[in-house]
Amino acid sequence: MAEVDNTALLQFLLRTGDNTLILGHRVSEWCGHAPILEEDIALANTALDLIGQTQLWLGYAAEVQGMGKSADDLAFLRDVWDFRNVLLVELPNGDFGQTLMRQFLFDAWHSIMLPRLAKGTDERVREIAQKAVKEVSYHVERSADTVVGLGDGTEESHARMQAALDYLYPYVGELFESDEVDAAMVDAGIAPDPASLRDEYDALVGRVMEKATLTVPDGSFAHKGGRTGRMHTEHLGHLVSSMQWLQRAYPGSEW
Amino acid sequence: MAEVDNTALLQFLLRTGDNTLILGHRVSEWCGHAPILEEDIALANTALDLIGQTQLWLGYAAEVQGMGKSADDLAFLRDVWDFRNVLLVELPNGDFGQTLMRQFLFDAWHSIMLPRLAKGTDERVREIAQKAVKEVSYHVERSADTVVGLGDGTEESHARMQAALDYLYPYVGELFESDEVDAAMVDAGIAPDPASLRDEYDALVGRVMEKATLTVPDGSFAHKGGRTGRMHTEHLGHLVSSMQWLQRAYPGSEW
Amino acid sequence: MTDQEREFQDKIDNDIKIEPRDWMPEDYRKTLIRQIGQHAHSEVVGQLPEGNWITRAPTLERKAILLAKVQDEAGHGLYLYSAAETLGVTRDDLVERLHEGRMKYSSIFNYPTLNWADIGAVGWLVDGAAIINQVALQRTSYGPYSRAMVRICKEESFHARQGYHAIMKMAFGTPAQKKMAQDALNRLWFPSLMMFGPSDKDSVHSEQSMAWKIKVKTNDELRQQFVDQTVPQIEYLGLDLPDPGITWNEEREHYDFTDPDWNEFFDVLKGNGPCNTDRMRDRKAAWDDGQWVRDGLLAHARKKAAARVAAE
Amino acid sequence: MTDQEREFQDKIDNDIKIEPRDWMPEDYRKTLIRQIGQHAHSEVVGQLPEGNWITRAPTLERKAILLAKVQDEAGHGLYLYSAAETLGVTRDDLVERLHEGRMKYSSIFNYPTLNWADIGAVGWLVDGAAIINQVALQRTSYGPYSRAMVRICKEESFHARQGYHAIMKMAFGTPAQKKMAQDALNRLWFPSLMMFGPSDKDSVHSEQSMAWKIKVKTNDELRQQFVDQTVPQIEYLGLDLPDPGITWNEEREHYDFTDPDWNEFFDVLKGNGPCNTDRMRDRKAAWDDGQWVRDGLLAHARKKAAARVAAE
Repeated sequence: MAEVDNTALLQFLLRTGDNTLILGHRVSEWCGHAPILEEDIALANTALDLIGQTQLWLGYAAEVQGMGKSADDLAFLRDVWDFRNVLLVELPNGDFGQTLMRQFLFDAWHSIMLPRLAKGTDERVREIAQKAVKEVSYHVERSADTVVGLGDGTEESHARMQAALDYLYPYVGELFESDEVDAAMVDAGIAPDPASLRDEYDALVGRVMEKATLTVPDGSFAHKGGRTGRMHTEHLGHLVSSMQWLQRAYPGSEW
Repeated sequence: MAEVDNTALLQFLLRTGDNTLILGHRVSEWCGHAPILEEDIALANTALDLIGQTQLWLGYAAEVQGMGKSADDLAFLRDVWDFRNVLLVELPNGDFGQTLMRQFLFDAWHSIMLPRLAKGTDERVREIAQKAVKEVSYHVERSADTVVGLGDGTEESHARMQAALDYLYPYVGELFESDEVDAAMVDAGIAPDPASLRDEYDALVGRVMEKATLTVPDGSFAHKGGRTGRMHTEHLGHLVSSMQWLQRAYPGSEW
Repeated sequence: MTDQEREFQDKIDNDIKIEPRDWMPEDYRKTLIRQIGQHAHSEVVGQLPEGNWITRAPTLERKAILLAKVQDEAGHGLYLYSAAETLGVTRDDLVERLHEGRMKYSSIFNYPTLNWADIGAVGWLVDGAAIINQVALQRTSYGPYSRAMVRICKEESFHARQGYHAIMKMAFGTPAQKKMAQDALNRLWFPSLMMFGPSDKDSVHSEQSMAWKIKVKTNDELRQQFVDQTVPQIEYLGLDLPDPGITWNEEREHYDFTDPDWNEFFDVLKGNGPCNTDRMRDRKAAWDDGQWVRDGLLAHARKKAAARVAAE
Repeated sequence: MTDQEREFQDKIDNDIKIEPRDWMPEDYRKTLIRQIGQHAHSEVVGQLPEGNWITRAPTLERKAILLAKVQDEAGHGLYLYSAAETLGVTRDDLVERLHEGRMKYSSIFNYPTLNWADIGAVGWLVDGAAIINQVALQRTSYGPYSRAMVRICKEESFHARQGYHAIMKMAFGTPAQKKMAQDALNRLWFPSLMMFGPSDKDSVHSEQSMAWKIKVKTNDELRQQFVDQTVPQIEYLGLDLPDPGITWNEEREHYDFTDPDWNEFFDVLKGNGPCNTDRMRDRKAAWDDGQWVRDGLLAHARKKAAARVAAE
C-alpha cells in the first residue's frame, strides 16, 4: 500500500463530507412541508443523519488540512468553488417525488461505497464509514420503498417519478468518475475506484426501477464538475448564501 | 418651523429609502420570468427606478447619520431589525397578479406622498422627491392599468386579483401610521403626517378597484412593525441573506 | 346526573383513568378532541417557525440539534393525533378542520422567528411554557392523553434545556448576539404569557374542564408559575426584563407582572396574527401539493394487498 | 435562376436592402426567420444567467447597471421579434418553437454564472463576441434586421464596456476577487469562442448565407477577430491566459489559439449543456404561469374595444 498524500486525502474527505452536507441541507429544506407527517419525520431524520456524518467527515478533513480549522469553518466559510460535492446533491428539491428520487439515487451509491470505506486502510475513514453505513442502509431501504410506491402508484405519481428520474439521471454518472485523487485512494487502500462500483449500482437501481415500473433513461451523458469544483450548478450559490448567512454576517462568534 | 432633529430625520430617510430598496429588490426577482416580454421590461424598469431612488435616499441618510457610511453600507450591512420599510414591500412576489397588486398599493401611496415631499422645507428631500415623483407617476399609471386589466379580465384573473388584494390589504394600514418621527417631520415642514393622506389614498384605490371590479376588504386591521423595525415578517431575513451575500462574504472589497 | 355520569365522575375524582372503551359524556369527548387535536396541530404548525431557521443554522451542531427537535415535534404530533383517534375521529378529519379554520393551534406559532436567538428563545420560553401546561396534564383524566403527555414531557424538557443553552450562548456572546437575545426575549415574552390562555375569569371552558380533570390547574396559576420560574433565568442571562412591571411581591411570594394585551391575543385568534396567513398557507400547500403522494402510496399499497390476496 | 432570383441577387450584390414587401426566395426567408428568431430567443434566455445575480449584486450601483442591462436585452428581444414578424411569423409562434425545442438560442446561455465576476465576464466576453457578430450584421441584406442590428450594437458595446469595467474591478481587487475573475475567464473562454459557430469547413449554412449577405464574415474570421481583440485585454487585466495554446503568430499577425472542444459544443446543442434543462424549464414556467395574465389582459382589451364600439 502506498502512503497516502494528504492533499489527495483532503480532497477525498471534502468530496465525501460535502456530499452529505449539501444533501442534508437540501433535505432539511422540507421541514414542516412534507405530504404526510410521517414523511416530515423521515426527512428530518435523514437530514439529521447526513449532517451528523458531515461533522465527522469534515472534522477529519479539517485535521488532515492541518490549518487549525474546524468542520464548521469548512462548511460555513468556503465559497461555492471550494465545494466538492457531486452536482446531483445540490439540485433543487422539486416536488416530493424528485426529492425522494434524488435521495434514492444517492443512497444507492452511498450504500455501496460506505461498506468499502468501512473495510479500508485508514482507521478514521473506517470508523466514520462503519457508523454511517448503518444509517444509510436504512435510508436506502426507505427511499427505495418510496420510489417503488410512487412509481407503481397512480398514473400521476408514475408520471412524476419518471420525470424525476429523467431529470436526475444525467447527474448519476459523476458519482463514478475517477481521477488522480481516486487513484491515490485506491493506491493507499482507503477507497475503491468509483468506476468499479458502477455495475453493482446499475443492478441495484435496475431492480428498484423495475419494481417501480420506471424506465432508466438511455444514454451515457453525465453532467460533472462538482467533485472537482470546476463547475457547480447555479443552484449551489443560493443554497450557500442561505446556509452561511450567520457565519458570514457575524464572523468570529460562538453559537 | 421647528429645526429638525437629526435622529428623527435619519429614521424618516431610512423608512423612505428602505421602502424603495426592498420593493426594488423584490421586483428585480422577476427578471426573465415575466408572463410577457413587455412586462419583463416594465418590471426591470420599475426596479431600476426604485434602486435609483434608494441610492439617493440612503445616500442622504448616511450623510445625516454622520458616521462616514455610504448608501451601500446601509443597504448591505444592516441586519433585519435595522430595516425600516413597511411590511407590505417585503412580502413575497407570489404570482404576477400579487406582485402588481402590491406595486399598485405602494405606488398609489408613493404618488401621493412624493409631491408633498417635493414641496417640503428640506432642500435635499425636495430634490430627491422631485426626481422620483416623475418616475412614480408613471409607475402608478402602469400598475393601476394592469390591476384594472387583470381584475376586469377573465374569471380566473379576477379571482386571482381579488385574492391578492385580500392578502395584501391588511398591510396597507401601516403606510398611514404616525409616530414621533412623523411628528418631527411635520413640525419641521419636511413631510406630511402620513395619516393625513389616507382619504386621498382611499379615493384613488377605490376608483381603481371599482374599474377593476374588485372589492376592497372591510376591516381596519393593519399589520405593522416594519417602519419601527419592531417586528418584520420572516420573509425579510431570506431576502437580506441573498441581497447581502457578497458584501458579507467579502467585506471591505470594492465592486 | 345519571348513574353513568355519577360513575364516570367518581372514577375521575378517584384518579382512575378514563380509557377509550369506557363510557364518557359526549361533551367530555368533544372537549378532549378539541384540546388534543389543537395540541397536535400546534406540534405540526410549530415546525414552521423553527424550520424557518434550519437552513440558516450557524453551525453543524446547531443544525443537528434543531433538526432533532423539529423531528421530535412531528413525533409529538403523531402521538397526539393517535390519542385523539382513540376518541373516534380520524387524523385526516382533524387536519381538514384545521385547514378550514374550524380548529386552532397555539397562537404562539403565529409569531415570527426573526433572528437566530429566537430559536433559543422558542425552546426556553415557548417550550418552557408548554411544559408547565403539560406537566400538569400528565395527571389528566383521559388515559391515552395522559400517557402521551408523560412521553412528550420528557422530550420537551430536553428541548427547553437545549433552548436555554442556546440563548445562553447568545446572551453571553458578542454584543450583537446579546442584542439578538434581548430582541427575542422582548418579542416573545408577552406571547409566551398568552400561551396559558385568558385570565381565569374570562376563560370559557375552564370550570367544567377542571371538574373533568382535562385541565388540572387554572390558566392564571400556570402563568404565575411560568413567570416565577423565568424571571430569575432572565436575570442570570444578564438580559433586561421585557416588562417594567415585573417586581417581586414579598407578600404574595410571587412576581407581579403586566398582563399581556388581550386584545392582541383575540386579534391573533381571529386570524390577524403576524403569521396566521403564512402558516396556514404553508400547511395547506404542503397538504395539497402532497395529495398525489398520498394517493400514489395508497394505490400502491392496494395493488400489493390485491396481489397478496390473489396469491393466496 | 429565374429573373426574380436574378433581380434579387443583383440587389444584394449592389448592397440594396431587401424590404418586407420585396420578393425573396423561400429559403432566404426561412433562413432569416431561423437566424433572427434564434437571435431574439438568445436575448430573452440571456436574461436568465445575468438575472441569477441581480438579487446578489454587491452594490446599489451594480444592481442598477445589471437591471438596466437585462432590461436592454429584453428590449433587443422585442426589436428582433418585430424584425422576424416582418417575415410573416408571429412572436407566439416563434416562442412555441423555442419551447418545443424546434428552435435554438445561443449555446453560451447554457453555461452557468457561478460567481460575481461572471457578470463582468459575460459583458466583456459574451457581449464582446456578440458585438463582433453584430457589427458585421449591420451590413446584412435584410433591411429590418440590419436596422435592428444598428440599434442593438450601440447598446451592446455600452454593455461590453461596462462588463470590462466590472471585471477590471475584480481583476484589480482583493486576491479573492482576482480569483473570481480568473475563474470566470477560465470557464467562459471556450464557450465564448464557440459563439461564432463551428469552423467554416464544418458550418452547414454558411456558403449560401454569405452569398445572400445574411452572413457577412465567416465564423473563423470572426473568431480570430475576437481572440485578437481579447488577448491584450486579458494581459492588461493581469489574468492568466485561459488557454496555454495562445501565442502571437508573427507570420499571420494573429494570435494562435486552441480550438474549442467541438464535442462539447455539439453536446450542448443537443441539450446536454450544464443549464439547458434549467433554462428551458424557467422559460416554459414563465410562459405557462403567465397564461392567465395574457388571457386576462386580452379579455379586458376586448371588453374595452366592445364598449367603445357600442358607444359609437
